[in-house]
Amino acid sequence: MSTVEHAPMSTQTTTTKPNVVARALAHPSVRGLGLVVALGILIIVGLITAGQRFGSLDNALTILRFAAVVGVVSVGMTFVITGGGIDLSVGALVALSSVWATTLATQTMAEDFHWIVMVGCALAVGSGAGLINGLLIAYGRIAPFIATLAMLAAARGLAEIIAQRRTQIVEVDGFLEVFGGDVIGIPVLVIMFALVAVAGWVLLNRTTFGRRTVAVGGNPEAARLAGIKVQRHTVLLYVLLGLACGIAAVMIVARTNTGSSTHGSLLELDTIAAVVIGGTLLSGGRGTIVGTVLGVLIFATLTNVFTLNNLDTSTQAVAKGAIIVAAVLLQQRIAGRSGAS
Amino acid sequence: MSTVEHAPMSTQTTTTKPNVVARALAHPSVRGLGLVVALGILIIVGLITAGQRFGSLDNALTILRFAAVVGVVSVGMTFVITGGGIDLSVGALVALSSVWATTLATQTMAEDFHWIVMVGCALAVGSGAGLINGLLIAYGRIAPFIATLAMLAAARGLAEIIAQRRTQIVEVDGFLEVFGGDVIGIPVLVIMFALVAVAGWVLLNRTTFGRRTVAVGGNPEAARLAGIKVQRHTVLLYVLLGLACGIAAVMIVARTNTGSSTHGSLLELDTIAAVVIGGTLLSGGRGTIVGTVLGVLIFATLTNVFTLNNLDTSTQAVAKGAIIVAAVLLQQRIAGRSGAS
Amino acid sequence: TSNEPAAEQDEAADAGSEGPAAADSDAPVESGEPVVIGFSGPEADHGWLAAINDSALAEAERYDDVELRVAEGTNDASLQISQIETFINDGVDAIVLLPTDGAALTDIAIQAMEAGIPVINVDREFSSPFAARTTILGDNYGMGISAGTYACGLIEENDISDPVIAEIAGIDALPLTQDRSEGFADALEECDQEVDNRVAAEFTVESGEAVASNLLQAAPRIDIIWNHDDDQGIGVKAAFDNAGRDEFFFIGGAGSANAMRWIQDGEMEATVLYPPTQAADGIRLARLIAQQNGMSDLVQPEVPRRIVLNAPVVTADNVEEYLPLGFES
Amino acid sequence: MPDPFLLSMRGIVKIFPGVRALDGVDLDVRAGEVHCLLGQNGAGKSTLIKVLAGSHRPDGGEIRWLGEVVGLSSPTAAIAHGIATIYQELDLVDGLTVAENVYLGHEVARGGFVDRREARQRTRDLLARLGHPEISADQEVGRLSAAGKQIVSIARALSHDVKLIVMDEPSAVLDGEEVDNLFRVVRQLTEQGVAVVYISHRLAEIRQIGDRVTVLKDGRTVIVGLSAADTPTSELIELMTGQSVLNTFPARPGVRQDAPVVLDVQGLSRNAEFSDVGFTVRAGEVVGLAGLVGSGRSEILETIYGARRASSGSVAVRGAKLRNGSVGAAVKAGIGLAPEERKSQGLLLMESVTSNISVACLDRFAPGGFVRFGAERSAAADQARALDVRPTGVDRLVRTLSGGNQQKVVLARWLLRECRVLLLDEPTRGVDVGARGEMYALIRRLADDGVAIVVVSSEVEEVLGLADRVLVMREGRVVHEGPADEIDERRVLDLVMEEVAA
Ligand SMILES: Nc1ncnc2c1ncn2[C@@H]1O[C@H](COP(=O)(O)OP(=O)(O)OP(=O)(O)O)[C@@H](O)[C@H]1O
Ligand SMILES: Nc1ncnc2c1ncn2[C@@H]1O[C@H](COP(=O)(O)OP(=O)(O)OP(=O)(O)O)[C@@H](O)[C@H]1O
Ligand SMILES: [Mg+2]
Ligand SMILES: [Mg+2]
Repeated sequence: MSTVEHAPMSTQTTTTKPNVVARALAHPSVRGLGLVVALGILIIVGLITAGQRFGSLDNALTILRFAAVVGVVSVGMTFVITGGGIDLSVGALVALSSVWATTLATQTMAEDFHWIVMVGCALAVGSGAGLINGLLIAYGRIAPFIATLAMLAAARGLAEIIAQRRTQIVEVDGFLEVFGGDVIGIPVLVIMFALVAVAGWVLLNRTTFGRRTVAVGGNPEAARLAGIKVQRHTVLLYVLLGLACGIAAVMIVARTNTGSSTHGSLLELDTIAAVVIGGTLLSGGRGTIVGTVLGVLIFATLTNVFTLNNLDTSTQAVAKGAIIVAAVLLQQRIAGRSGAS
Repeated sequence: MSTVEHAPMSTQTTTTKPNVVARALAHPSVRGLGLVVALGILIIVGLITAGQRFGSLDNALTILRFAAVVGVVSVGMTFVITGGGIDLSVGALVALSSVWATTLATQTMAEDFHWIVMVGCALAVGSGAGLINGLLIAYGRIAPFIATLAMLAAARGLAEIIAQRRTQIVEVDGFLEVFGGDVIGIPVLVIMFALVAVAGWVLLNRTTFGRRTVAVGGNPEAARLAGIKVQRHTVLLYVLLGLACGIAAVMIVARTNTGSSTHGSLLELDTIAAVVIGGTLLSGGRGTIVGTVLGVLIFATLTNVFTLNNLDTSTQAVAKGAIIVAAVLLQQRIAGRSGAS
Repeated sequence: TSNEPAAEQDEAADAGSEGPAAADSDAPVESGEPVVIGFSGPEADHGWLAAINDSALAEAERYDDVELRVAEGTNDASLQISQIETFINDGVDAIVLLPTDGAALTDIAIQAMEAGIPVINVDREFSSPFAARTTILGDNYGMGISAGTYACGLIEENDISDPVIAEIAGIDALPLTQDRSEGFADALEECDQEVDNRVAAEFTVESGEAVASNLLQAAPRIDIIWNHDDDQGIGVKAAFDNAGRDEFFFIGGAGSANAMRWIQDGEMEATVLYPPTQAADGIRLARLIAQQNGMSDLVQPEVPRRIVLNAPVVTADNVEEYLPLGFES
Repeated sequence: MPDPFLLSMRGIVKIFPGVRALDGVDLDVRAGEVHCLLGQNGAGKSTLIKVLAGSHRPDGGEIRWLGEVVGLSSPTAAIAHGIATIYQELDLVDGLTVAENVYLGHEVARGGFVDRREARQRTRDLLARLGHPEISADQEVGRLSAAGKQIVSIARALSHDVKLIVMDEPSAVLDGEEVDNLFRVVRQLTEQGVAVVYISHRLAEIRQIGDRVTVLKDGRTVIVGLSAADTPTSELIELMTGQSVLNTFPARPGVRQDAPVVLDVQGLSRNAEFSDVGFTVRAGEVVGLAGLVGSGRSEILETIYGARRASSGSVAVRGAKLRNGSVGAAVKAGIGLAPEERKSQGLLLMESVTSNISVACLDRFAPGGFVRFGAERSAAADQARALDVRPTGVDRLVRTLSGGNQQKVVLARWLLRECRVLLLDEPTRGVDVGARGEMYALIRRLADDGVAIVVVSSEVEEVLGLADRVLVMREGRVVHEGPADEIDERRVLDLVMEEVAA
């Protein structure tokens, strides 16, 4: 009898300590440690090479304002990728939403046109397109890569048709005042990014929806047999991302004061890169919002440092490639240091 | 004893019937049936809308010549994807190879410079860059998406630096005669594509290398336990694709008579799309060269039909999106019809 | 509006042709107070845009009182905006801006002006007159007009009955492409002709070759082809050679050195000039404005608000004269 | 003088982050013997044989092969020495055919080109030798049942020219007949002087086939080379668990006749797999499904659960018919399914034990959609403790658990979720004797609380011992239905093989 008592005890004593490590490692923020270091190094480099010009609050805000748009989409992308999918159409969706909303605004130039309508339109278009993506993937059983590639082509084309390949200039009063402005010195765009990020974090880490997303991405069959409505959940993920694209569209319109079918070009690469650099598994089943945000900030800061040192694009590209590799390797070493197998 | 003999027999009766179907379904050519149908429909549409202009031999050759470059890279990409990887840098590698080779040619304008050197250079550059990709992924343990994204940036940047952002015009005598010409009416480029495709098919389906590629992509752990050197194999896959990019570079140079850092832009999307449409699993473990070739031909024909009908780019994009979805759904229905569960 | 460029012709011709000529000949100019100029343009990976950057750099080189900050390279309005923000944060003395999309960068340009930094708008025009102190416009619409008018002339001379006219545009989503096509169509209207086949490439050699070879299949016989851009023109030309087709008049755009050589060798009919020297002019004006000088190089004492470079057609007759303007693709 | 042992391992240590999986293990294997490795779940058996297969690098200890000290640094090295391994988790490539899987890594090839005809032929021979000529060499492995896959991995091991074959719970997915086939092959091998290391939790099998026994406990060797023949089962159990005798099957109180019918299955059919299956389960009743592998039992459970679409027939819970092919409907009606293949159908390998247990009833811990981790964790911990999941600590990743413990986690998920109907497919697969007792007790306790339970097991003894009523299946048809205590093992086997007798 006593042996029965002891056996587990003994294993327990040996296990508990390392378990702490294991548990800690499982925690995103620590997996993101490498990223923090990378970002830190980047900032130091910036300060050394550009000094005050880099260190100024203005410059910080410039970086954040630039990061905001990519950031919002990346948060949405984190959910889709964690859920085992991918979306190549985000850039196109941003373009489409921006164009649709702004043409609506410019055409119905009635005085009583309120900017809320425009914003609503952008969000609706984004979510709608996301819904189509989701349905094609979940019920049409089309590989996410293909379905969203098709959407990428279609949405850009449609955007061009709607805008007649003209840049739509927005003159809706109130709109710019709201989204172009800032609250106690912090640009509204940055605040929006922050809110989206926080909401995303809570949704992914604290709600059943988030937990199910992880399950669906990790092992769809197991999730299905566990009673999760995998297909419906998948659709929701793409709608969510579509919504994020709608928000991003509003932000770009506020930033450029225009809607254009060229907005958000190659956004898909930037966002996926930020998400994956952040530590979300491209194969699904594991995602981290903190990592994504760090990934976005790293890329934004990188570009800024380049500009401040007026590097030409070619050199920038080469450096960017090298830095990405370095960052990931660094991240691994640090994770490895903390004892992951 | 007899029981031992019979018991399994009994299960046989239940299993064999579905098995026949199962085996048939497993066969690539049948999985590709839907694609053949899709291509057929496309051709019919072409004939109806553009008649002789579409049906002419010249036009067929135009389509094939156009498909050749994408095709060669797609065959290489099929291996990488089947092996569980992905490569976003193919377009950049083509650009780099083309630029490197052509600058070499234009700079060392000595009489004794033979075009073989130029071709060799292109292939070497392609394979070399592929090798770097492979090492980063297999031994550096960097996610393929990220590693090759970094390579994409770096290679394009490097190409621009080497070319000093000039388009390199080739005046190596002999080169164009060989690659620009045709054999018994068939353009050399098309012949090269055909050879690469056949070689790829044999390599994937008839050699240990091909079978191991499927294993590495389908279940790396099982492959490792079976004594396959997974890491080394992975490196080889990327070198192979790099080589294909080198070949494609030579073909583009022959086609455009130039080397440029802008060559092969967005080639990564076109190739991956063709491969996945073809029926190769993006998650790895299953690949078909036949399907890939069909996928490439479908896209090439699509563009041709569009142009013949003088569609504007926007409408083209929308149509393209719709057609991709339609093709895949059609493909599934046909597979479904053949009785897959 | 088709005659507007003509109106400003002489002045434009100066600004146009003198850029590079000066760059070569002039000895370093006497320096004034040192100024910092920020320059931002679209992604300049090759050809015309690269020439834009190079000429800007070359121009800046000539003045030891000019420090040039280059934030080059993007087709993403959002990124270019943050680059301009950086300039504003830096408090540069003047900004030369070639926007990826005029309208999209208008607001930030206005912010710069309000921050007391004069903005020189190059090539693609802002949507507000308050966004720039001076505007040096490449005239895309005018380019189309010139090409179209020249085409009409060809049809006249060779009295071609119902000619097949083809157009190979650049990146179709860009407003500037639309302007060019519109101008081309309007001009053809004058001699009641229209575009029979139109394809769009991406300013790259490869895309030029691809769309051209398909175009040749679409149109078994062509009389006149206008190709918007001589960079992609190299590919277009390759496609013609591969297909062994040369029955048509081949008109180009922008005026690369290649194109001009082809014209000399009679392999190309003409090309519509769209000089990449405007950036150089931009830098020069930026310096003058930043130093509160008048425009000593020009006739008037004051820097004009608006300079529109016209789009002359380069043909075998005048190619020698324009060759120095030709840029290497 | 030559070493009497083919293989001898001394003081093997293997440390994983979190556990000392092996803490000084010894193992001696003679040529031509069947050496059985016993131990509770998590004792270290699989880890030990992975060290032997060159898949894990040991952190200490010495391995002698034919008297020579060898470093088995890679699977290749082990294979080269003539050590073949059948792993506990079926490590096959779904995308490849049976023949390609069998010869993966040592393809029958000339100059890099696969000789497919030859490979196919040899594979057929191997499968025939295993008594499975019906498995086609050209079939994609992904389409085989769990059992089929196990056969292929055995063929795979035999395809090497070996001196030692290690089998890690090969019988877990096999039924009696299959096991007999396997043993026949094992005997052939041993007669040829090949040694076999055999791992199983079914002590009866040890008696049948084993020559000597080594017992592991918590990563240490309890005893080496015990004679299998003259060691009473009770002693083996005591060595493994420390407990003396186990009361295996709990008492059956017997179902009250007035107990309401909860699950009502009628004329259920699904094209090739089974046809016209009908039975009812009352509240508090345990119904067992016996039959050969491939008789369609898993398919029946999955169809009842809505995971597969029935071609005809109906399923009703408490009289309410369920929508065909809808898991959602089944779940809403209170049905739970513990699936057959834990890795592919059950587990979220990268997730913690907690989230694996709670995933099926997350809402209970999430008022308003926000998860309350405290409640979730403690509930999961209770279940884990009840099933004695080791090592304790519900935060470790399921990936790092031993096979049997993973199985317990899957079961714990469904025990935690209070269902009206519980469908258990091979619930005790790979679970050690000690824990089985716990499971049987738990299942019975649930039944007593009024849950209707259906159990599929390939161990007839288990079905008879656990169930109130048994259904015997053959080729997708119910050939017998009746109270469990009115039928014995022999009779069931006869029924299963009936047409043989006829
Ligand atoms: N990859 C791993 N990482 C961490 N711990 C592991 C890993 N693999 C096994 N372990 C631990 O090592 C111990 C032994 O596991 P092993 O699989 O050898 O047990 P086993 O005897 O095979 O049990 P079973 O009979 O259930 O298969 C267990 O505590 C398990 O949790
Ligand atoms: N994925 C599959 N594809 C095709 N046929 C399958 C598949 N899974 C099982 N089968 C077939 O369906 C029948 C039943 O399979 P299965 O072995 O699951 O029955 P079972 O009675 O549940 O056996 P077990 O005792 O292993 O649960 C068998 O003929 C098997 O070959
Ligand atoms: Mg085990
Ligand atoms: Mg089963």
